[in-house]
Amino acid sequence: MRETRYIRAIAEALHEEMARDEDVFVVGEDVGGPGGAFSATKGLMEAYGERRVRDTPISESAIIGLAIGAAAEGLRPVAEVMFADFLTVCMDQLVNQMAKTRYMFGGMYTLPVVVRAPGGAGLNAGPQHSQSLEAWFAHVPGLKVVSPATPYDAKGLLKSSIRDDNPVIFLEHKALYGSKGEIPDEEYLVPLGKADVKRIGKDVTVVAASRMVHEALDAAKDLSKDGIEAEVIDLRTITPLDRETIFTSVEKTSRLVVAHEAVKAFGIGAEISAMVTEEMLDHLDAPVLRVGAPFVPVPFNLERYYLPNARDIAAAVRRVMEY
Amino acid sequence: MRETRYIRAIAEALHEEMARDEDVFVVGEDVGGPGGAFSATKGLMEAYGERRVRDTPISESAIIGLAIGAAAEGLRPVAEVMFADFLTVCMDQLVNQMAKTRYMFGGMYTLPVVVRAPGGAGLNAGPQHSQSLEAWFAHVPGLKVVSPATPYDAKGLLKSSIRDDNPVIFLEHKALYGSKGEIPDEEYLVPLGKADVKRIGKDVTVVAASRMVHEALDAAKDLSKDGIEAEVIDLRTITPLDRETIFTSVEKTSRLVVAHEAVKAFGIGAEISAMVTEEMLDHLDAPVLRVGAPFVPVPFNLERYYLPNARDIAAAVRRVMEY
Amino acid sequence: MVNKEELLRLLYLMVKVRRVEECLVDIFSQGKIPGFIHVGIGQEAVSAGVCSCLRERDVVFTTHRGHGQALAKGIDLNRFMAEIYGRRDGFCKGKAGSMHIASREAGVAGSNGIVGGGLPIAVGNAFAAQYRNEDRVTVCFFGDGASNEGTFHESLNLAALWNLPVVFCCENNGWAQFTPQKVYMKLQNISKRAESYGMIGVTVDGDDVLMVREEAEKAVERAIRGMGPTLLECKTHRWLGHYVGDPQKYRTTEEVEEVRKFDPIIRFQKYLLENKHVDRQYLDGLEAGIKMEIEEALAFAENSPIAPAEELFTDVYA
Amino acid sequence: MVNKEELLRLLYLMVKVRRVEECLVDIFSQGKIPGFIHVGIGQEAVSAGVCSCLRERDVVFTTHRGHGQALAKGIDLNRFMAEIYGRRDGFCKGKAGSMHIASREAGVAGSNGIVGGGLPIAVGNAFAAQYRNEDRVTVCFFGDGASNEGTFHESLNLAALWNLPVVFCCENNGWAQFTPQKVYMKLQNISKRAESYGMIGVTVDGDDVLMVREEAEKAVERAIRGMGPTLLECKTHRWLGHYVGDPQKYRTTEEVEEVRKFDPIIRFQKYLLENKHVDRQYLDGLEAGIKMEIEEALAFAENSPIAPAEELFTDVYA
Ligand SMILES: Cc1ncc(C[n+]2csc(CCOP(=O)(O)OP(=O)(O)O)c2C)c(N)n1
Ligand SMILES: Cc1ncc(C[n+]2csc(CCOP(=O)(O)OP(=O)(O)O)c2C)c(N)n1
Ligand SMILES: [Mg+2]
Ligand SMILES: [Mg+2]
Repeated sequence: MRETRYIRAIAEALHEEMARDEDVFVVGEDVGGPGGAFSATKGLMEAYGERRVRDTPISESAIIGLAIGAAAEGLRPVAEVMFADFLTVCMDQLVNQMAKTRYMFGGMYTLPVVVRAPGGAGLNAGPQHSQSLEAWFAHVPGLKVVSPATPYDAKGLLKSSIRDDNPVIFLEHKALYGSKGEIPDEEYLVPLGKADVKRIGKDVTVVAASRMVHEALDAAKDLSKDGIEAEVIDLRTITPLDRETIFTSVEKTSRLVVAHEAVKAFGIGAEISAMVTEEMLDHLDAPVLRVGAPFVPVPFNLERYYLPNARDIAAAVRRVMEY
Repeated sequence: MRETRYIRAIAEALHEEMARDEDVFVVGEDVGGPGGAFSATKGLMEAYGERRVRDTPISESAIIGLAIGAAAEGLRPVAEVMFADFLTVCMDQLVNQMAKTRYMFGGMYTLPVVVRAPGGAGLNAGPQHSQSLEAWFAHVPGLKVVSPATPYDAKGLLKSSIRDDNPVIFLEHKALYGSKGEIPDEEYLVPLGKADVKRIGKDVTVVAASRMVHEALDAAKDLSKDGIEAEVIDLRTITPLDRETIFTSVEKTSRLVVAHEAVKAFGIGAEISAMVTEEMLDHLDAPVLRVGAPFVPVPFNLERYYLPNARDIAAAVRRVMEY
Repeated sequence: MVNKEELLRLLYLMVKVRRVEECLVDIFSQGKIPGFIHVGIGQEAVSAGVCSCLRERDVVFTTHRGHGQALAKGIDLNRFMAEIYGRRDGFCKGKAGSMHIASREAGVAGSNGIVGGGLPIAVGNAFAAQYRNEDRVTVCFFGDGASNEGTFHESLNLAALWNLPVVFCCENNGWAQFTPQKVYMKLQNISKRAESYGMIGVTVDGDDVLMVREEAEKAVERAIRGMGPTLLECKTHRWLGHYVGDPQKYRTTEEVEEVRKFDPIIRFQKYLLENKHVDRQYLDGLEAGIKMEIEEALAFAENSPIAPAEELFTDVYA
Repeated sequence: MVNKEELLRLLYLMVKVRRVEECLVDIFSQGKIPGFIHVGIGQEAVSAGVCSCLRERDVVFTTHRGHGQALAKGIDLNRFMAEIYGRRDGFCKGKAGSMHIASREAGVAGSNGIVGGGLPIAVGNAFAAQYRNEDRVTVCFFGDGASNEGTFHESLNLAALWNLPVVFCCENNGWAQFTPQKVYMKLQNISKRAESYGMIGVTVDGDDVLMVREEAEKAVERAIRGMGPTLLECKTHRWLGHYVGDPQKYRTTEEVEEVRKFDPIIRFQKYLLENKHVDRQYLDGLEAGIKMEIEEALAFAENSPIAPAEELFTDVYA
């Protein structure tokens, strides 16, 4: 084991998969030279050359279309979109093309595309560079949506995503890029579609994704002082959603809080809440509470009021405990 | 009162608002001559001329950008996007620009834009011409989302949307265009943000939107034969969501089914279910059930299996009644 | 020079495309086909001219008005027809319909319901050929209207930059749905836009199949030789409405009649007759053969079962 | 011809923009400004040349590298600075920051964080002027990199088609973030792309403020007279990295030094000195005045309160 930053874990995954499979290539803006805006692809150009590391014009629709067309022919593109907010610029290619190609053509095509994009606030990057849009993509059949919270998961999930034969929207969190964590020296994969119990607890389940996993863990530590033992589940993959891990935990705890950074209204927390109450209403000792951002764009200057945090999660947990 | 088709009701709203206010103009592909793909804008060119009825190249981003820029200067554009699926092509303009302009610039701008787009399946138009995407827009602060089910509401809501000082995504349902309903001869408005109880009942609440309102009403008729009296609420506006009308009804019935045509997973039903269980768990005699499309794209040939219908709603209601 | 065998093949393709589409208009009007369809009657010289110089392994991306493009590329008529009927034996199990027909074997990568949506994907297809050093070319069809979408710009720019083996074929029929070209763009020749990308652009009379063929051959040659993409604009005429059933109130009956004088088939037949490549009897024989082909395809399609409900859930994920 | 008063104003604008941005680099490096900022040091002649021929009621759309554009258009420096600090007295109450500064009074419609995102909106602004028959012009700034986005194509096409009173000003600094122009496009002169839309395109030396001014005047004139839009490309140089703090590993120290020889301010000062429009003392006085302006603005910004938490919830809906 060794300590690695989240961004380096991603870079490692790319390096390893490119070394393993000649069909894997990387495409995006500035992905050569300095390795993209956040240096996730640093070193790839030196290692694999211009053929497999493709710097493009600023044309996100062309980037995604390129990936789709190449993947349909059997290549395994990893496309980078510099900020998740820019996925809007190529939304047709992602949703009407990439997600539907296989179905629309009756299974004729297989599309092993990974689209990497960093989302999330926390860097004062303003309303057009800070959004968390996973709920949109989770609503689109044909896509898988992945959202790692730790370096370990980032590396293992990215490798699995590259090997997966389906289009994957791989949502990194830019405020986590510098965060550190242990990863094994030997190769490993983290399977898609499996949530991870990041902390075992018996009193309440907290389901979280991406950066909110860390806030949930902080909250859990705090709650523990008051004798409340929260089980923290890191979704890791949004679709396919790991219903089982969630159900199993809630069966034990009978209480659920869901936390994500995206706007609370119509976010993924709604689906998880609805799903759990649908299936196990009588099991619940309290309403499912959701923690998410308020219904406002991400302000440049007021992020500290905007971002949901450990305190909010702890407060929600206390409310369900006291219910 | 007189009987009018949904599509004519929309055309009437446009006519009346253009007559009333010189700042209202219509822009989109083919909106002149034959009045767009579905003839919603028919007759406007004759009545208001080329200055106020603007046929554009096939360039949806330019259309929405045009609307934003013009609205910021005080005009009141009504932009048509031919199918709701094509909103993906101009998603940046809708989400990063239109929705955020007011907030981002600290209230400097007011954007009275209406973007009309027909969604929904039922015409065998295939996966790229049949989607229901309201959940995406409902997740975006700064937008209002409207979705009428009847000619009466279509006209009244469109007029209100045009007069509203905020960007409105106005989602029509193309399979409803030919449907008929009564509308008054005199002018009227239907306010945004107010759901409508389309049928009064005491046993169960069915919240529905757009075409599913009619399926819910059919289901209610059927259920009534078995002595189950369903209250059917037509959301009409998705954001702002009329929480009060929903809560009031569920307080009475203690049972809730939510029906929409969009894919069930991560759809608007999730938000409504989560919201209701959050606030009134102890009031519920059964889990909130959701009726929506399966997690697959809309097939060309298998729509009859794909589309949620009155039978599905009735079945869900029976399940909550028997719970 | 196009040899006699090839001349006859061009004729065959054009007549076949015409008759198939006439048949589609017919059966659609009878309510046998669900959804809506777009036909390119009058535009056959473009598909035939371009696709006839492609090999099986070359790939075409077609449009919503793409029956001709797919047929000229050699897609199997039976399964094509079954797809339009939405039946299980269609190329896409009936999930696609007229607007999204594809066949891997025939090198028809599939048509798109999003105007301009296929362009970036075609670039990706050509990229794969270059990446793997495959000797093949990609052709991407699109309309005059589509040349105003942002994807047109991004796709041609990228293809030119990377010198990809692709031909962008603009089937310019002068209309985008109900709106004539002059209303929605200032330029007349869309091929002019090639210069924005440092690409070669050519405009030809798209109703003259031999001219289309000639320029297409050059473009394909350039692509395969690593000399980069071409924007080939073929000016042609849309005889019918935008979709089958379109009452065409936006043009006069005279205009609708007028365009028929450009008939690329009559024109080509005249050429072949004058040059004694064929005689009337040959033409009759050809028509008869195509008629039987189509009847067979209709029977195949109509006998093909409707996909079962379970098919709703397949093919979403690999 | 530009009269003396205007010459001096050009100098003032350029020096002011330079000094403000130098100051921003400084205070950003001291950690006083949240987020990230992009400066256009070395590109001042473009903003000054273009904006100096605009009237108050004319409107500019700026970019992420838009401080110079906003300042040259006459935005108030105090509230500009407060915005960059994210303070309540900023033009946008601090919600916008460096990347989205706007001011209605000054005719700065706001800058955009989405490359190419402002182009369609600028077209809408010009449309409103035409719709209401207002005597004003819209200028939309964007970068060389942005000219590859689909929105560039759609926007210029529509503006040309409708003959809208807008000038598209491409501030071509040869770089899109970390990638030089030659890597991401084949064309050298972006103004060439104007032809795709039947629009006039011009390329000028963007480090020569008088040439920029001359061509900008003509373009503005055309726009106002109903002669339609212009694509005005100004070739200039980005001295620093993409964002402040960018280590610029993608270019050599020589290259970084090299570009400074194009200094538009030194060049213009030389011209003014040679032609005896100014002397050294004047230049010193100007610098001193600007320094004080900036100090005042810094004090204003730093004394401006941070917006209260309630501001989070305002301005979402009208
Ligand atoms: C993004 C998008 N916008 C609009 C449409 C609706 N639409 C379908 S075909 C068409 C006209 C296309 O014109 P052109 O590209 O010239 O092709 P043609 O129909 O003439 O073959 C339009 C506007 C669409 N399918 N996709
Ligand atoms: C749609 C979109 N893609 C990518 C980016 C990231 N990005 C910001 S600035 C920039 C480079 C822009 O280059 P150019 O247009 O030449 O402007 P310059 O920075 O040189 O002034 C990029 C890629 C973005 N903000 N928006
Ligand atoms: Mg056309
Ligand atoms: Mg640049």
